[in-house]
Amino acid sequence: MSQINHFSNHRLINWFKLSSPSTFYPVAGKLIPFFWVLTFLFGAVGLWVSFFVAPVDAVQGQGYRIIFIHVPASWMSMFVYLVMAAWAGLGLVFNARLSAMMAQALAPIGAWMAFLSLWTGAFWGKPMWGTWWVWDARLTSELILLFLYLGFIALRASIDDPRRADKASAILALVGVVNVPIIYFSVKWWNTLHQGASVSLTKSPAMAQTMLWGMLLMALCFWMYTIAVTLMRVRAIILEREAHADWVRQSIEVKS
Amino acid sequence: MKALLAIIHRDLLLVMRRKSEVLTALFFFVVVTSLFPLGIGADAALLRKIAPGVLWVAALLSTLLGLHRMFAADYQDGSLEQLVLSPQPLALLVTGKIIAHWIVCGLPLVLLAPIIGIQFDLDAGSLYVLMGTLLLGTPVLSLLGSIGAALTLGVRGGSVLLSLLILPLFIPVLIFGAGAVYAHSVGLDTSGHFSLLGALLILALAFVPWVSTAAVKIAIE
Amino acid sequence: MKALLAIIHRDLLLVMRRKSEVLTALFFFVVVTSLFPLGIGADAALLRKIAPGVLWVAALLSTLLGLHRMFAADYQDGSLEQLVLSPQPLALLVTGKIIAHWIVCGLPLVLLAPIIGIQFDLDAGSLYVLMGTLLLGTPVLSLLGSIGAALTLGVRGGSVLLSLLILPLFIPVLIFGAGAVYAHSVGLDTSGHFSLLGALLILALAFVPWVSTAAVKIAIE
Amino acid sequence: MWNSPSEFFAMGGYALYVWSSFGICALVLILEPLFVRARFRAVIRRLKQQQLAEQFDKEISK
Amino acid sequence: MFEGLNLTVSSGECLHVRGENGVGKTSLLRLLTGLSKPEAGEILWGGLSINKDVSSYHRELLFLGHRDALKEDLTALENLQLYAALDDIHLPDEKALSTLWHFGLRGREHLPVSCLSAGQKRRVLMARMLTRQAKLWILDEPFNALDVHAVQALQDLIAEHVEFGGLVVLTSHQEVMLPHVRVLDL
Amino acid sequence: MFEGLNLTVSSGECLHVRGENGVGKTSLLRLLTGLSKPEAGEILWGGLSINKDVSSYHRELLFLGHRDALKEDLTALENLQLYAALDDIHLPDEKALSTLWHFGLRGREHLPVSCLSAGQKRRVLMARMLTRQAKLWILDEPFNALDVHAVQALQDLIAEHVEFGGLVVLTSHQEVMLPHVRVLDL
Ligand code: HEM
Ligand SMILES: Nc1ncnc2c1ncn2[C@@H]1O[C@H](COP(=O)(O)OP(=O)(O)OP(=O)(O)O)[C@@H](O)[C@H]1O
Ligand SMILES: Nc1ncnc2c1ncn2[C@@H]1O[C@H](COP(=O)(O)OP(=O)(O)OP(=O)(O)O)[C@@H](O)[C@H]1O
Ligand SMILES: [Mg+2]
Ligand SMILES: [Mg+2]
Repeated sequence: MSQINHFSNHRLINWFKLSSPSTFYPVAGKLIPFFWVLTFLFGAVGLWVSFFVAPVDAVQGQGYRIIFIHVPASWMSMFVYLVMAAWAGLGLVFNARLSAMMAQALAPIGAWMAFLSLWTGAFWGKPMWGTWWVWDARLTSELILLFLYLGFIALRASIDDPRRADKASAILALVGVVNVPIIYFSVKWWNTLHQGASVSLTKSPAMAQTMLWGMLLMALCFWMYTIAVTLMRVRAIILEREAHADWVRQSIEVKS
Repeated sequence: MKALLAIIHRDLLLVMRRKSEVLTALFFFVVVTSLFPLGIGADAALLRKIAPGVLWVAALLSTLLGLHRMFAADYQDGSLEQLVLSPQPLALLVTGKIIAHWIVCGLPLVLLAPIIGIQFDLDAGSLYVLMGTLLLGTPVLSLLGSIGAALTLGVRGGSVLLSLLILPLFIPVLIFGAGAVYAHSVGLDTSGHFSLLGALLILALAFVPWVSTAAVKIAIE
Repeated sequence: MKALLAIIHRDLLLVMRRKSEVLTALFFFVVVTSLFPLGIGADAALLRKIAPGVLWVAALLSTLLGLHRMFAADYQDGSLEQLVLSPQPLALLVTGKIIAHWIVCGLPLVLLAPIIGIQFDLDAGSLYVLMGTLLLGTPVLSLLGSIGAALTLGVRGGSVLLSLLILPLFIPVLIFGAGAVYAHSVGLDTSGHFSLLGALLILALAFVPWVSTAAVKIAIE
Repeated sequence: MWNSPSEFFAMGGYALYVWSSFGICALVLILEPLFVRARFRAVIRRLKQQQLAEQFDKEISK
Repeated sequence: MFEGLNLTVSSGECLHVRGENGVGKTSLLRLLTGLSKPEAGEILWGGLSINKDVSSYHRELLFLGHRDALKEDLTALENLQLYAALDDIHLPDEKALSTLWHFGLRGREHLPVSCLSAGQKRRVLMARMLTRQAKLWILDEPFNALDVHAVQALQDLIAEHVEFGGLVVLTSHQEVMLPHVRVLDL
Repeated sequence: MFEGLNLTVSSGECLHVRGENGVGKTSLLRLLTGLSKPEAGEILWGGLSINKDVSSYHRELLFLGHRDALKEDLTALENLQLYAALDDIHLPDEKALSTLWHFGLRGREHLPVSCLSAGQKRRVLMARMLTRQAKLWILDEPFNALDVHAVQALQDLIAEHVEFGGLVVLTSHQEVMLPHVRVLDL
């Protein structure tokens, strides 16, 4: 089967230059260091701001500093899902293998981000709310997001034929995307009756400018990190799936 | 249209041939709901409080249970290929299979729910609301479930994977369904819940058959 | 003995080949337990009260879910016939399959239960009791389940019928298991529950493999 | 803002929560690229082995 | 998988695809039915790509694969009738019964298919071939599990179909004794 | 089903059971293996009823049915090795590999069986026949789905087994070209 892949592959190069794995592979390789540098830059400044510039919170004391990783992780977990679904959809519509590979590469990092959001949230909740977990809409929706990621990964893993796995998981990702806003807005209708104890920073008088900056910088750091790791993973996936293609055999890494 | 009826007839005939199958989804519903009083204890006030949630979760699980069979048997013996190759549009046949599934797994739940509800000491009003939400909600479950059933075709361990994929999608239905019963029991208005469930049903009816059809085609290829 | 290890190895290898399968029973457990708060609402005191029941029912259901596959796949592709025809005593092979099932579906539940318990706001002592009861109880579930799995072999819609047959048998385990956690939380002694669970386990270990073996032979014939 | 390193590490009494959050976060974020790199190298190694095997095959057939 | 494969089958012809195990016969037949899509290249029917007007292509197509595609819980007769309903063909009871009898299933038409032997199941499929009224037959190892009489009956069926202007594409490891056979060796 | 059937097969013989579809060949073979029990009558092996000492009868028995009995998720090699472990046979890696190669599966020994074609799966079974070291082979339509070469290889295998004092009982709708064949027409 994979032999066919590489025959048609050569024909496609002229049409979509960058959408062919063989051209994208070296480009990605060159981009990776660039994003790592950005990650460390934003990370260093962000951490410095979070720990040494941002003042103590009036209500929560030093404990609030978890925000500097909690919020970026939460944002990225949702954003990555949308991007993943978009790539998967593109792959499905245009039958483009690279798009499907991008979706495949994004899923694990998205799942990790969701996990981190849950973990840091839980370790924030314990001192602030006195409990690790409440069944509040936002927490629940994040948990469901994690399940959606895991479902996507599990479905991919259980289908042997990669092309079929691409298509099937793309359908799942797209259906899941419909679910995200539904769950997210369910805050409105559900849980209005019995809200768990919740402390909200945004409600406290003024969110210090420096805090906001720290959060934004850390969010940028997470963003760049996600891109870097995704590019690394997509390269590995390309090699795995195009193992029989000529360009892989001739590429420098494999040769030397 | 004739083809739609033909496929529904075929699926129902198959279910009837195994008489036990008609009743098992139902029995599962009954058994699961009766497990809770056993596990939790017989405190009437507590039971009444958790009744909507338990009934709806049980409905979810018993729908889930029969879901895998929706396409799997046909896939394994090669009939699904023949359905794909039939001159009828596949989406129509898929819709037929979904309807048959609902008649076997969803409709009986709606009819049985009040009896279980009485065991949990729900009042008449709550029972009506419960039946209403189930009537609107269970078709959505069958519809959404068909996507999962089609996606996990031919995947070993598919029935377990299926529940993983599909339960998160069932959650909105659960929230609005159980929410409506709860809202009624504390004297709030339930029309919001109902219209949301209705909207979900209409949306699912409009889109899901196409999605499932695409998934079936992918599985066959 | 070598044959016992060989069959366990084989079944675990099969599960590992589908990496997702190792985790799905587990995920199902997590998802089902999370459905309840969604259906019932987020009242912490209420959740704490129903936690033992919900966790145990979820354990029952997730054991149930993978149960059908214990013999069904081997039956369908003809491997089970070959196992019956192997020079090893069949009871040994059946025991091996039950052990493999517990390692995949039971053991992870024991390990995961505390994390779910925390979400239901259980205290440390209750969590220990919960793990202990699951450790004794889940092997009984796998053992009893194997009877059902063997009896429903080759019956279409078997997995649904299976749950019907086997859930009633699971009830004693549920009652003692959830009962122990509840007893602990109200400060009562739990040793009685534990010794009962232990007795159930020993009885099941002594008799079930023979019963399942007989059922498998009947199914093959 | 911090008067001593020990005060910094105490995090105003929230040390457990803050540091386990940041700790796990760092752990995940560091391990993840390492895993990916390991996977990448494993692919490269396999490809190289395949190429060697093919070369041997060719030499033998000559 | 297949490169440079270019062939035309015309009305009144039978194409016998041969080749060793695993050479791709089944894959080729599935491509022809449209069940799987070619990576490159096209399959034409009456000058049109088969993906253009799927429904009318399917109306003229009958495919029998490795598996029987019969519902084991239903009787031979019910299986035949349900397929007719789905294929949009009018099939009165007497005609269905007489076709089953024709293939030696007299007395077994009301047995569930699960109680039939391997060869008897294939005979039910032969009955379907006769009632289906399709122009193009695609048959994957149709002679498997059939005894000598049944093989003869099936060959006659195919010969007649070809005689009346039908097309047949089949795979088989056995010799096929038919007029108008073209052999394709993969 | 069978009445007055009384036959003895002795060492170095091959029994070819023939008959029309549905006459009861498969049922007879399953009786012989002990998978189903006869309504009346007995099946003896070495003078003893096969139900007396099941384990040692099974040690000498190899049965291949209609279905492949291979785990689709495992590779051909793993399938072979796991069967060896269950059959209590020492099978070193090299021997397993060389047997698979012998049957034309070189390069496919590490593919999951689900990726093999119908005939390639049967070839894995042939490899098992060679490694199993059983005295009595009971084979239900073993030539199904095999191409000409493979049929020849299998016939050679059977001939050799019979030559060395083994017993073979098989069904097939095709002619079997073997010395020492006795035909049983049901
Ligand atoms: C496991 C527990 C938790 C989870 C899953 C979680 C999840 C999330 C998610 C998904 C977001 C992004 C959504 C948005 O920006 O609107 C978020 C933001 C946030 N979370 Fe959490 N959270 C958890 C616990 C907590 C706790 C305990 C606190 C504070 C006491 C907290 C405070 C915040 C704040 C302040 C934001 C930023 C909101 C904004 O300004 O946009 N979270 N969390
Ligand atoms: N799902 C799959 N994934 C990868 N390779 C496959 C898959 N199915 C089949 N193959 C390979 O494709 C090739 C062709 O298979 P196909 O089933 O078409 O063979 P065939 O000619 O029908 O053989 P047979 O006579 O044995 O039925 C085989 O070499 C097989 O190993
Ligand atoms: N489970 C069953 N219940 C009742 N009758 C059955 C059952 N299985 C098979 N039969 C009947 O028993 C008879 C013998 O079947 P068997 O499978 O042994 O035939 P066979 O000789 O192997 O035929 P083939 O050449 O078609 O494989 C058939 O007439 C069949 O209809
Ligand atoms: Mg084939
Ligand atoms: Mg037979």
